[in-house]
Amino acid sequence: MTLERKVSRVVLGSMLAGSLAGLAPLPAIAETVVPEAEEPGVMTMEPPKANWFYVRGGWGSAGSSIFDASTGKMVGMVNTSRDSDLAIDPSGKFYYVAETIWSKVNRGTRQDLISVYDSKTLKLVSEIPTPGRLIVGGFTTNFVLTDDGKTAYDYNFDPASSVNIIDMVKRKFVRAVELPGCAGMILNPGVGFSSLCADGTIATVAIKGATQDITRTEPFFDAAADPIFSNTLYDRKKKQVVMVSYTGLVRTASVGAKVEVSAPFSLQEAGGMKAADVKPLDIAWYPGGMQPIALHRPSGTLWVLMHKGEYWSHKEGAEEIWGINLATRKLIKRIPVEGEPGNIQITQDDAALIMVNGYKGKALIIDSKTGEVKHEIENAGGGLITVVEPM
Amino acid sequence: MTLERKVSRVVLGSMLAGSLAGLAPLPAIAETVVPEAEEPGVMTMEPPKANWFYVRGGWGSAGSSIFDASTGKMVGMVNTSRDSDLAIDPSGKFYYVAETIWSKVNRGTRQDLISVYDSKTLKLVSEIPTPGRLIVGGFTTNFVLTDDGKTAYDYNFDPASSVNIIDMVKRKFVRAVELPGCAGMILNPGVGFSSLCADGTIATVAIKGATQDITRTEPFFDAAADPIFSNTLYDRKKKQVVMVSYTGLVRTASVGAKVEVSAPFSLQEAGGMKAADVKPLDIAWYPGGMQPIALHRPSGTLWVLMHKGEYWSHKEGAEEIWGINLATRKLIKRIPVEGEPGNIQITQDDAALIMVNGYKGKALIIDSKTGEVKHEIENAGGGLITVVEPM
Amino acid sequence: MKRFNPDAMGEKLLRRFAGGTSRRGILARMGAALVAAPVFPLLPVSRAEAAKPDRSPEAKTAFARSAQTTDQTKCNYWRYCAIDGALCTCCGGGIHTCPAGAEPSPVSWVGSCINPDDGKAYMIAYRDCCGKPACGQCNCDNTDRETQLYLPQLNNNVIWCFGTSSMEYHCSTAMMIGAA
Amino acid sequence: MKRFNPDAMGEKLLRRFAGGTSRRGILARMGAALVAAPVFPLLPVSRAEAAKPDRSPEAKTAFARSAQTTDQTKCNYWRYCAIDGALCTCCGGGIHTCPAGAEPSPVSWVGSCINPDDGKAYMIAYRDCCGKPACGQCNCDNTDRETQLYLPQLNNNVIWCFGTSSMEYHCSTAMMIGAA
Repeated sequence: MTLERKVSRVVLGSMLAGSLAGLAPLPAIAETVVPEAEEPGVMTMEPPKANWFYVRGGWGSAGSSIFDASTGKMVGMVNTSRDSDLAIDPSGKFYYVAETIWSKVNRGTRQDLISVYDSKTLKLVSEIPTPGRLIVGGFTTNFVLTDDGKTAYDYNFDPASSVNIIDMVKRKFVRAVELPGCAGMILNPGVGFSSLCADGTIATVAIKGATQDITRTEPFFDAAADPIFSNTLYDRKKKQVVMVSYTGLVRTASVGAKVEVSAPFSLQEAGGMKAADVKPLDIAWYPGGMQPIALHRPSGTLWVLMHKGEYWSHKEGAEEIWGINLATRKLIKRIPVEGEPGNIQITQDDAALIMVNGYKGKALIIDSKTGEVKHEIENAGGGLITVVEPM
Repeated sequence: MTLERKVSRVVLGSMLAGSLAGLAPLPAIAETVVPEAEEPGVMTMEPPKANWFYVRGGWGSAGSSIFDASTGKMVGMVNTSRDSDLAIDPSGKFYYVAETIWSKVNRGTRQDLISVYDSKTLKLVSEIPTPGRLIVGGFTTNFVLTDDGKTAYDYNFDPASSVNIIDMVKRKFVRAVELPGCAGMILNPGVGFSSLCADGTIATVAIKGATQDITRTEPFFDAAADPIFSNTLYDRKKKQVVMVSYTGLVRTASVGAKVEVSAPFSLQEAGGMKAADVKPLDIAWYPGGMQPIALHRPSGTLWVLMHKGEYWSHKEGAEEIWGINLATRKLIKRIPVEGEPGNIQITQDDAALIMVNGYKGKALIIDSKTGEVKHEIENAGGGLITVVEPM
Repeated sequence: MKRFNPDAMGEKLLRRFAGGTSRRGILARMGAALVAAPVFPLLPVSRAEAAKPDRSPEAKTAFARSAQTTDQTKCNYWRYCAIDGALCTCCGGGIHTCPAGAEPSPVSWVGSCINPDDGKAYMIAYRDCCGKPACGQCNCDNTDRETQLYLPQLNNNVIWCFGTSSMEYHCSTAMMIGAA
Repeated sequence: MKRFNPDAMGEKLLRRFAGGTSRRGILARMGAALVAAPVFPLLPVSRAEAAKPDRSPEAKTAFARSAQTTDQTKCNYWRYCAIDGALCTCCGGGIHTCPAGAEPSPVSWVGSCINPDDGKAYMIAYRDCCGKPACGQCNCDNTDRETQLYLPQLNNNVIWCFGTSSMEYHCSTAMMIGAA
């Protein structure tokens, strides 16, 4: 059914509402001059904009609300069923939702698929069946699109690790790649993808038609003692990934056939403090949350949710937001924040507006330059925040 | 699969968890004497008990938590998908859930059915397809079982009113009865069911095999000006329904081939106050909430959620709970209550424990005799409360 | 501005209806329900008084006394006197427009609300927008002349997503239908 | 009490496994993952120190310092040092028993927690109970030695309902597996 035909039918519905009233024998009705009855309609959206935040409603929620960072107003919602993953088509035409649904909600047949929504009408336009995916939600790296938007990588764990490769042009699952001991995807243009691994390496999966080569860096972190947060950040222009560990060690890595990992620096030392470590009883500022870091790519600024505490408090909400200049490795801004947020994101435009939220669902939009809270949004959603990334 | 076989497989799973550890090369493990590894199991429930409250999790929730009124502890949960209706088999063997589910959660094929759960294992044992039902939740009168448990009436509105008759022995939909201008079901043993109607009557549907006769009382209330709350209360022993209107008029009606409605009395007058009316600006105590009344059948006491306000505040939460002796038509107890609850229920045993909850999900268990708060339960659920009814 | 003529509207409806739509089933059932259902006044006055509804300030509900006509994203906007749910105006939609991707229900519940600017009562259709998860913004529950399930057109608990491709509730609009 | 012998346990597992169950697929995949995955210590000490884990009071986490051994319905019960979710003990289940109608997952994530009574570390399997809606009672999120997705056995965000008939998450148990 086309959109136009739907609207005309809806007008008919409007008449029905009128007729309900008409049947009530109120003499007053026929005698009164009134404004012309209104007709229902449906909005269309603009394509994904740089100053939009896409906010998941938290555990069990079925939608991602879209907020305009400049006004703080909700402009729409993408259907994202429980524990699904959202990706924005680089061309701006579609939203892709990797999801898992059962034929009888809480039972029945499992169906894994990528649902394709038109970005203007937000209507479902296609469903791409896949062999499975990890049902977890809350991670940006479990469903990623290549720069040209032609390929999607969808992480699976069942409970063995693999990655499903989907052709987004043909809208067809291509094949799965096993990825033992690693999880999530870091884009690696022209090569395939890379992943953080339990042995402290980054594995690179070079896709070559129907086969692949897997290579690994030297071990550079201790996955059990000082893990790197899975929600790594990728800069598509610089072809660089930014990683932060539980103690606050910041590393960048340039991707390619060979991945080069930088020497780490300490968030705390960047602020003139003693580096934090893994020992109990040592109180320090630590990064924490589910989505504890955000990257303003145009300025190369890393924003980190920080809290005071002991080690192994890596899910704790923030008391401050720290801004780190990645080039100079210096702390350039500390913004106190209310509500113990666990997720942070930043718009990739010059406005550089930060959004943070916490499990209670309240979101704050903060000017990263001044630290000023521009908008407070109740019930915005307590989950992962997504923005349009510059290509 | 039998339960026993499932358990044995689960033990195997336990071994796997052990083996995970075993594969990690920690010398300490093999050298240490440790308690015998535990094995997983699954509880079974007692049959439905008189001192259990079944509490819906509120809008969008998928479960009804069962709380023991004497301890305030949760003892289990019945799967009740969004806006489903729960009924307890009078024989105590089953829970019945009238529900509507889509094949793809937020889209796909609609399926209306009654799901049958064993009351001891809480496992799904059967599904009975039905032609449809009203998707609303929050009403006790939309899905009811006859005293013998052999017949269920399931209210439908699509948007015309009808009632689906289901044979619960054969677990089969029998037929639908049209019910224009009326909604919900009041049990009417040996006859069929009765319903409140928009013309201010009670209609009685006398089921006679494949046909039915519909008769109506004289109009006795104004459905638009002073509506009776749809959540009426039925006393199976007395074959009597108790009804309360927005202004606080209490009526009882004895069911049968001919339904006899009592003269009303005013809740406020029962407490020695002026009766409330429908005029704005008059401040009075009014009943309010989604499930604003509860009936302790053994003692013939009606409990009502009351708040101070103006008329048309019938969804407002309570400041007090009023106990009314239905025989003497006197207010016998006023219990102040916190949290503006909108739902009330009472156990049908001598303990006569009240539960109230509000949309925030906190529940209170209150001794109706002393007014004492016995238990406060966070996240109990914000929806309808069900109890086992005496037969 | 045009004169609101319920009879003409009924005729128009019938003409369109005869033209045939997939909603025929819904409309037919709704029509049957209405024909069979007893008539009822839309304001809380007894039938004898229905011809002269009292619109004096003393007859105004608490909602009507505090209603405003300027901000459609607040619960106390005058048209919302019997709305229950999220305001579509806060969800990316408008006062009579669904947010993108949602589908307006062809049927609705109604309220009669007093516009404080002219002191007159208007009939408002609360049309649900369906097929998306709950919006969650600006949740309101106003209950002027809101009744129970046996008067479903005046009940705001029902999810009015009949005849839409999905019955999932997203938000509610408040369409001006005419004078009440 | 018996000696915990992981090798013997592996053999037992294999014997049962050879007997054939419908969970074969899950177990085979999990086994593959484990064989391929690098080994890792269960306490946050470098590999060189793994043979002598430091269990002095100074090495205790904030959780371990305040843990108790008497009330299994509280987040600070000692076994819950890395649990994330609703405690089954508050949902009608037990410390290693699912509430009625739920199904224990055959696989789980693990933690190593210190029992304050003997000061020793034990391995705890956090086995999710699946196939019912979220319990909602006693939600806890403790994170001692909890890691990220690439070490899934030590990550508590994953819904560990693999191999169950429904993957809906209800609550979590904390089973004693052995000394760590």
